[in-house]
Amino acid sequence: MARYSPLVIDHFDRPRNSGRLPAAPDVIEASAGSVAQGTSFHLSARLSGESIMAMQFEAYGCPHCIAAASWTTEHLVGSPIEALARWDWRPVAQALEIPAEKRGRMLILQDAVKCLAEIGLQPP
Amino acid sequence: MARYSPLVIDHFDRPRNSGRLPAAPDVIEASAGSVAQGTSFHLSARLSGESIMAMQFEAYGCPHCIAAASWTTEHLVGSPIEALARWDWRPVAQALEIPAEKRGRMLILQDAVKCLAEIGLQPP
Amino acid sequence: MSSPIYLDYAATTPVDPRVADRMIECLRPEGAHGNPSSASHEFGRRARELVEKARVQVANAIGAKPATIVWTSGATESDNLAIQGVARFHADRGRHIVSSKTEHKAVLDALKQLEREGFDVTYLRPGVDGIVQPEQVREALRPDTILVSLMHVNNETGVIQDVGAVGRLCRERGVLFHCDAAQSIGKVPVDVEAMQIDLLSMTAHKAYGPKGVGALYVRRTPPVGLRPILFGGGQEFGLRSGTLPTHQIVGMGAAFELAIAEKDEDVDRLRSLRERLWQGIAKVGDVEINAESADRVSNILNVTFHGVEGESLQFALRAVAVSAGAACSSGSDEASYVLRALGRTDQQAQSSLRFSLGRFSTTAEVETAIAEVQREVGRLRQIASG
Amino acid sequence: MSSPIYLDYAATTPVDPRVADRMIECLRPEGAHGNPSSASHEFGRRARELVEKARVQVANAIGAKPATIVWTSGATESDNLAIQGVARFHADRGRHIVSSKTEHKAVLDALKQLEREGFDVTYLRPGVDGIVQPEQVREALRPDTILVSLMHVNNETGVIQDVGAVGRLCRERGVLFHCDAAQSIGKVPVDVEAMQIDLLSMTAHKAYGPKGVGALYVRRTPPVGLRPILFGGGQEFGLRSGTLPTHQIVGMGAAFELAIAEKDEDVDRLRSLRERLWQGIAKVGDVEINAESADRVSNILNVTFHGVEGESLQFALRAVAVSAGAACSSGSDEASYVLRALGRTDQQAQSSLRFSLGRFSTTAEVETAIAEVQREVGRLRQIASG
Ligand SMILES: Cc1ncc(COP(=O)(O)O)c(C=O)c1O
Ligand SMILES: Cc1ncc(COP(=O)(O)O)c(C=O)c1O
Repeated sequence: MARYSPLVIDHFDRPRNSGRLPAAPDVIEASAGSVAQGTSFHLSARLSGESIMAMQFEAYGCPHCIAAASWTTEHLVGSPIEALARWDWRPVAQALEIPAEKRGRMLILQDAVKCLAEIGLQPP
Repeated sequence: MARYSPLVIDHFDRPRNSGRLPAAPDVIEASAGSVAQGTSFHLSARLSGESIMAMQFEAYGCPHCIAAASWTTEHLVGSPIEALARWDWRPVAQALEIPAEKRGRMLILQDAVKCLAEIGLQPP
Repeated sequence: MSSPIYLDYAATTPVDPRVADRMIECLRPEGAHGNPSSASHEFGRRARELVEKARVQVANAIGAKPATIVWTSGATESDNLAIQGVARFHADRGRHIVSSKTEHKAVLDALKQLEREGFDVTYLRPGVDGIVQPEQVREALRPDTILVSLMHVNNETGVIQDVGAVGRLCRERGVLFHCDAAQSIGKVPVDVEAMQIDLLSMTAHKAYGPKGVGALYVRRTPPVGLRPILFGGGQEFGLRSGTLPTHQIVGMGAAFELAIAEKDEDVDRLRSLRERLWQGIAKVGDVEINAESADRVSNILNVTFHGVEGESLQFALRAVAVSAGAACSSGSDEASYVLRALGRTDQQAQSSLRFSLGRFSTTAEVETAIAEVQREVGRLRQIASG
Repeated sequence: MSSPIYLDYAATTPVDPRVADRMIECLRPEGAHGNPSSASHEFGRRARELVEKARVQVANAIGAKPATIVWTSGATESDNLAIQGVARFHADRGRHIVSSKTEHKAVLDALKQLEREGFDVTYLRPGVDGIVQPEQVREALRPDTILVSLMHVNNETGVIQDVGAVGRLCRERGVLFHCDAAQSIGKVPVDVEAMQIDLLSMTAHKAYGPKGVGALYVRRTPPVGLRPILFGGGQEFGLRSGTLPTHQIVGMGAAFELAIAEKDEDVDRLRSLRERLWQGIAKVGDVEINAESADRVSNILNVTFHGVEGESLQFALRAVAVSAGAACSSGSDEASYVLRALGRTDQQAQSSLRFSLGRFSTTAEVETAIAEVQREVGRLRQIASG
């Protein structure tokens, strides 16, 4: 088993924003990956104006995946919606010291965020 | 190294009749084997009438050889000279529990005794 | 965090303190420090006596004569000596070997090496219960089959093979039979005569003895032809050269004697502990015992947790020292080939844990383990799907 | 009879109490009982840390990087792994090997096995001083030579070979160089870089560590191609499978660290003790040191006693535990092939004894040994020729 950075352990043990926001007109959702693949994410976000007011995640995956999803929601809440489009896996991988062999899983998370961005940035 | 029977150890540690009788008209001697072979015996005996009055041995060889020579002299002293001719390796091998692989060495001792017998039983 | 609860006895056991005491006697300055091969002096002979006493203890544990026991460095070496040894010795009689997909790596990788050298190996696939049917073995035998290698107790699932039936079959057909019994001693009866086993691998460290010492039973009458792996001083009837490690051998002997003496008691106690553990785990729902329907040793419980990713499961349960498969160097990322051979998908195999109990496991530990499993599995499922 | 005086340190040493303490810590219930390959939990990781610390200690003892150290069950296995491993891996580059007549059986018998498989081995004969000249090695090299195997310190005579010169030569010619250094650690400096050694065999039990654990140094850059002997879990970079025996490895690490730290002191003390022993023995007359003119380790004294039969000599001196040659299973009946290679006759070889001193030898013991030798040699000569 890979060793985990303290930040991974912290997010794994006490994930921020775990769950799914109840469906609502101002709530958008997106998912990527599958259980069969070993990694899947579901993201939901409540938007208000240009900003992300709240965000929740569901994750089936390794501790790095859970921690990465948790860290990501924590950092995106309060940001403008465009932050979703600019998001990529690099900062989270760096912050959490995610090993290279887990890059593929981070790309799944990136897919979910990008998908959320597309929905959120759609002209209403 | 082979283990040794208590009787071998006793004769090895306290050999009876070790040495060589000084040459004299009533002393006969015989030897067999060689240092190069790893085993050699020298036997000397003082005869008086039909009897062996004294006997000494020199032995270069393993503990079984030294013990066998010692045991043999002890048993032959006081015997009639013919006992030399009747001597063979079996009783000593049995008494001392000499292992089969040492039989060749016992035959060298037997040669020495037989040789002594021939000299001792020669018509004067 | 306090020390985790050790439930990985199938990976290795602590040394029983009674065994450790015997080993420590040897390691002390006044102990038997001679080389058991130094027959010319006291020190050597004293060490040799201890080695021979242990040989009797190990032989007794499997119903064999002492002269059939060859000391090795563990079951990995025993497996390799048996398999490579038979193959290389009997290569001109035939080059076909029968084994199974759920053997330990020490068997599988030795066989792979032989395949690279031109041997032909049939790997039988067990049923979902983990059992290789003797009938499968019979069907796999060919005129050029020289060896059947089948383990007794599987290290991941605890499944007990009917090696007696396989032994009988092999004996009838004149094929040598090797059995890896690394996980058997003290758990199930082993009798090389009754089971008609020609070669049997053992190791001390799965039975409360030290790591780094094992033995191979090698039938003597008629002799099994075996080419050594380690050449040299000619120790162990010429089958395994190398200075004999007195303290290690003494430890193995003592451990096996205890394992046999306390087997029934240990087995009963562990069976009920395991049942308690399972009842607790089962409460989280959507869990399955692997190879549930087979006869299994009483201390192993291999559970698939559906809907929970494997690596997270293992890390979440770090207060409980369990493992996902064999303790090998490859790490736990790969899904267990044993569970896959039983029909599990990669995901299912990865979401499985082997809980293995042992002589020092307590009810309190089992209760703590249950609480951890219930909380963490619940939590991870919650994270996965709200 | 009180316990004999142990002067057979070259056969095996007692475990240093400081080393035993470290091992015992591992063997106790609270010790690091996990499987070093169980990377998924605390117990495994703690054991792994101890194993890696010992790897550094052993590497430091020979001037190597830790990743070059492969744990084995002893020098017999290390020798076999090196020799069989290189031969089988490089067989298509060539099948010629150069070694010497005075190697340990673990080397000679591994080579004999390779000869049976079609390899060609040149066994160099040392001079009467026991030294194989580098020039002899150079002359023996052929285009198809893949390996030179030459020991560092001879276990019977204590002769130190100039392995640095041989290493240089081999490196120049692109031939792999294996060196059996089982008797070297703590006695002579070993530096695999300076000596240009590719493979180096070590064992713990000649240096106050436990029996049953050793190591093979395997050069990493450029890598030495090596086919494993034991296949399985893939431990030790895939070169040597099998559960790592933590307590044994910890013992070897501690022993090697001590051996290096105390080398100079030990060597000086033993040299003067040996000189005292020799002065006493020499008084019986008609005795000779074997390989007297060569550079020898300070703790070994191999003496031929002319005019005294070997087996009787040994038994007469049973209050002194010495040996006539290597501690192997063949018993001491055969004359030492090492001494015969040095030009001794069978008789002379058989009438030779190896006195080997060690860390716990005392002046009083040496004095007693001298008294025994003087009395018993005199007595046996008396029995032999009045
Ligand atoms: C079934 C089985 N065979 C072989 C082995 C290897 O034995 P060792 O660890 O003694 O090398 C093990 C355990 O590691 C095992 O469980
Ligand atoms: C030079 C030499 N090589 C190899 C060995 C074999 O080592 P081990 O006893 O660790 O198998 C020994 C000692 O027995 C030795 O002295």
